[in-house]
Amino acid sequence: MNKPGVEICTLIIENRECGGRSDQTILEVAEEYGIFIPTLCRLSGLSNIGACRMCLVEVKGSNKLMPACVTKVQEGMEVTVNSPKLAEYRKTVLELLFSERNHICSVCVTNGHCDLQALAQKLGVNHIPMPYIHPHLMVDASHPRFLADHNRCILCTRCVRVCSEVEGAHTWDLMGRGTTVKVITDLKRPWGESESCTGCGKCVQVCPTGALSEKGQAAGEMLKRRQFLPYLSMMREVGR
Amino acid sequence: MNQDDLANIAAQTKQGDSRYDHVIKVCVAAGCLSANADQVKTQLESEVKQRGLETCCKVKGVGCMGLCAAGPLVAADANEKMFQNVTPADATAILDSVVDNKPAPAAIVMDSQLDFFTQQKKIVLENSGEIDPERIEDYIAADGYEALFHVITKLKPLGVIEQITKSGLRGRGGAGFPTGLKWTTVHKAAGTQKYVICNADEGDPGAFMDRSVLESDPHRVLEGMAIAGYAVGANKGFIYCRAEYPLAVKRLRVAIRQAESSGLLGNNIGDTHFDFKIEIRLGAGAFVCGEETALIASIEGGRGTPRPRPPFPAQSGLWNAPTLINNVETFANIAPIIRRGGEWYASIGTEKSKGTKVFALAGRVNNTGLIEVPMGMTLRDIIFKLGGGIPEGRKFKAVQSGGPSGGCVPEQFLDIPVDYDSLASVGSIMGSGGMIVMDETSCMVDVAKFFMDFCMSESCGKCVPCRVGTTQMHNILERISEGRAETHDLDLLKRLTGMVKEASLCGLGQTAPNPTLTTLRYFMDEYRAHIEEGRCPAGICHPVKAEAEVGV
Amino acid sequence: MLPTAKTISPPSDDKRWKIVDGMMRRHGHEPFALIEVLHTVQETFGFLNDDALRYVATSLKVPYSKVYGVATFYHFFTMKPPGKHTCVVCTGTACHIKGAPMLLNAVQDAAKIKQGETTPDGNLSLLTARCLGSCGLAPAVVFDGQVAGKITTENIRRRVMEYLSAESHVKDGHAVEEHK
Amino acid sequence: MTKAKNPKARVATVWLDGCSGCHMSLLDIDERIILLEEKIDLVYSPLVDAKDFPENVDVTLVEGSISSVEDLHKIKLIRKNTRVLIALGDCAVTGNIPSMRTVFPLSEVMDRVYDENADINKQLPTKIVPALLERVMPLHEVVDVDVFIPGCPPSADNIFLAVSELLEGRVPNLTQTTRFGA
Repeated sequence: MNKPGVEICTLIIENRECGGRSDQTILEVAEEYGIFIPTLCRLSGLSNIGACRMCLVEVKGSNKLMPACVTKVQEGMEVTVNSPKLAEYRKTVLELLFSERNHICSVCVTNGHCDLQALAQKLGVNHIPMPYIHPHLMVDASHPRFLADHNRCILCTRCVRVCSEVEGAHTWDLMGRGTTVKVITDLKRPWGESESCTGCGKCVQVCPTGALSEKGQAAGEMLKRRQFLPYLSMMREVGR
Repeated sequence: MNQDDLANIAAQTKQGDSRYDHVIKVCVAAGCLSANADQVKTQLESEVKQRGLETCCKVKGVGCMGLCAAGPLVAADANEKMFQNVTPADATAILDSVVDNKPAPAAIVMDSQLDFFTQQKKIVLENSGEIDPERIEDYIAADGYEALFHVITKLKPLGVIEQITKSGLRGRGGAGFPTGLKWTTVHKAAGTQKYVICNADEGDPGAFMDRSVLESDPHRVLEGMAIAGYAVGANKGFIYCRAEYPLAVKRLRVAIRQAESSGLLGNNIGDTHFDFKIEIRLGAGAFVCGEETALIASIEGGRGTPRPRPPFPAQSGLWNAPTLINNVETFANIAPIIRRGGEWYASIGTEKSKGTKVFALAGRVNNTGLIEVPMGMTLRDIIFKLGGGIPEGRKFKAVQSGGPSGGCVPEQFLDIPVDYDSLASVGSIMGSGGMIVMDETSCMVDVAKFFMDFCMSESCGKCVPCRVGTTQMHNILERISEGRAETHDLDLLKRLTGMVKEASLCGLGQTAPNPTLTTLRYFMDEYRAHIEEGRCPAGICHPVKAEAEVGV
Repeated sequence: MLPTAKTISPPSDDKRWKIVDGMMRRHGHEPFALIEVLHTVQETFGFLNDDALRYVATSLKVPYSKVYGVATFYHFFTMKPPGKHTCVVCTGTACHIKGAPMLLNAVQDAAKIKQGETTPDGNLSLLTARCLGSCGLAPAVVFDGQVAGKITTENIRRRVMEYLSAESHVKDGHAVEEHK
Repeated sequence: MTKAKNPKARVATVWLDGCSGCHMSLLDIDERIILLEEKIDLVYSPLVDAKDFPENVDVTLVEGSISSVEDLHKIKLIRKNTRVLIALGDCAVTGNIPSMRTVFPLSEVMDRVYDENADINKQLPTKIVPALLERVMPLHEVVDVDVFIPGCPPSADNIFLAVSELLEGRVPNLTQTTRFGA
């Protein structure tokens, strides 16, 4: 059943003995054992990029923190998922994200259904210790059915990945760098004028926040439908 | 071409040069060129012609002589006579001095016995300032490509790697990873197609070692890459060079063309089965592309964003093939190591840092320029002996090594030996070799802000700690320098430095806090002066304790 | 479907597109040649614009958004036509220590433009560079492609005033129109 | 503390730049207000008459963000005179809706409100109305805050819980019962 070169490993995650295949990541094995590791840029069914740093874990013998979503398991690995340091860093990641753009939860279409908001609550973020940056960002309402509000974007690139990896349109990508990074459609034209967009709406459904939403929704009304993703991750599993 | 041809070219070139009584060398590296060195050269040539000295006197353009501050530089008679700050009008005086032994005006005479010249040990720079960088014959006459021939005809790949391992050479790009180990990993990696990449994206502001090597001795880098290709089993190499270095790119192009037409690059090198081709790829102004996975993404034609390692490029790099990435200076060390043996190289330097290191001395120091010294020389010797100390009798404050990834080392550590581990122990890094000297006219808060501004705008924006963390840290430093900060801002700053260092995805973010951390550690009094007294001790910032903004 | 390379025609009949075409051909129209080709476009036309990006994207079969993402990731690429003269102030560490911020201010005051901008008459673009590697000559400035070292605020102001006193440049139709 | 002499805790509530929704929510504790009444003295609040913020306040609940020089002045005084300062609701905790104007330059905001959108008497206020700050800030950007109760508005249960816990001498932990935007 296994591919050549793939071995079964035993490892310890959060003091529990776990078993996994050497082509699985720490996160995948942890999930199988019901051990919670917070994630944000990751979405099962899409490629993993290790960008948000929420899933950092400590691996015994390594002086670097490892992103659980891309780090493969190894025989004898000892993984710490929760430590005061990791908790502090995860909180700081969320605080930095809230400070970066204008996430005004109370008036957001995904208020109550937002991955960022939910994670902040779960990890005990109750205020943002660094000053808000307050960038001046636009809302793109040019698409007939969808809305892109850059104020809510956390640059996780789920939309970029789903569009290129699943839909095959590659309408979305990132422009600029550092603080000027933004998601764009085509040559940074309004979304509604995009030549490559198929209007499938997958980007909207995978978006963790209110950055991409369906039109006509009031605050708190936008529920994301991700039913198609388990199928994708299953196909991915079969494929490897 | 085979080994005999090579020997013939070397002999002929040497003989050709020995016909002349005087060889007058004019530095035509970028530094001196910007001070009209090319006109100096033209003037010298026409003066030689006018005096009918063509048969006994040769004027040639050479690479960097090191002391850029005093350029344009001219040297003659095996560097016994040296001239500085030369203008085309000085051509007559120079020829009078070289040919007729008349004393030249004091203003242009340079003491060739300066510590700056005599205290150096040149391996990487052995040909810089000696050979014409645009003539492959000159390089061959200086034992060039001998090592490559030796390797492909007499050594097995593992034999090459053994010498490199023995030499103790560590990566000169900054992190100091053992070169032999890296080569071994790529050699062992499975795969029929492998690549060698030369990282010439010298992005550290204040560092120009690689630029100088490429401009002064480009063939040395090509030879090092070809040897590496043979050792790891790669037949294709890329040089990823900054587009900001047009002269280096031009000379590399010339060198590659010459090497190809001489059969030193291409198929069946030296009539063996070894093929090796090199292509240049231009960077486009992104510091993060010095990070190896970002560099690979850039060569692949994409945004230069790094990805998490493992897998390391040695296992899965360019187009997922095993890829060896070393920087310019590392490759420049390879040929001499092969020629003279790993043990010879290992005899130079300190226990854990072998060989020599090229440094770019700049900032508030008299002799700004390029030096190569054995590892382990003290910072004090480098700055005060070779560097000639601080101008205008001002007081030394700190030396910044390692660029935006390094730290500011204060006076109390001037006697530490310069090697990878000692610099790390005081919070800095060796880095690629930039050394910026600062005196009392520099404000350390301003320096920290300068580097944080650099990291912020060079961050690729992929991971949150680096993208937002550097921005927040920069904003705090800006508030401090403008006098708008409170004491609790320092706590937030410290908290962010630790988090960004440990949680960032790549080296850029992981080292971005270093300049801030070291200035916080060694110059806290300056931070306090800004925050508590609204005063910048160096007079650079203009902090205003702004109750006005509060309005009550 | 994207048209094949053969049927894609350049945005204009400007002969300089042949240089770009040549570069793409040399790389077999492979997508990974994107950055090399963008370099060629900028070298040839002085800057990148939407038409050029669209043409390169279609020819190399790279998605539009990716081409735009790459063009804006690298600071060497510019989407604005440059002025007749350029003044690049090096803001590397050595130059910073030796007063580059003052040089920058001097130009900004004299020309009334900020870094990255071009004067309204099209005579001067003010740019900054991260490091020219001419640290031995700090502070360094590049005037129209020529590196000059040990620059003082007096030097730079004089040079900039010379550029600015030249007659207005917008009329001779450099840049945008030509590019299209 | 003064508990021995006066068994009732001195409590204040303040309304800065907010919509008063948090105060409405506070009133939504309904009959439980009687339980509180036995334990607290409401020494300052939009709901009572006191004009000046008193000294020696045990607990102050502050609704709203810091948007004007008056807010700034008040919060500093409040902090000075308060033992436990509670940021009540998203405006106090995050800046929330009032902070949405920070992305625009203040002069543009003023022009928009007092000039472009004004039907009569187009003029910028120069007196009586306190000057606005360039940036709208949450409380903790200006003073130390002891307890954060996010929510827009936080539910009456959460407010009641927070105050009751404090009266019992415990630091309330509300992270699992309320959040930004709740």
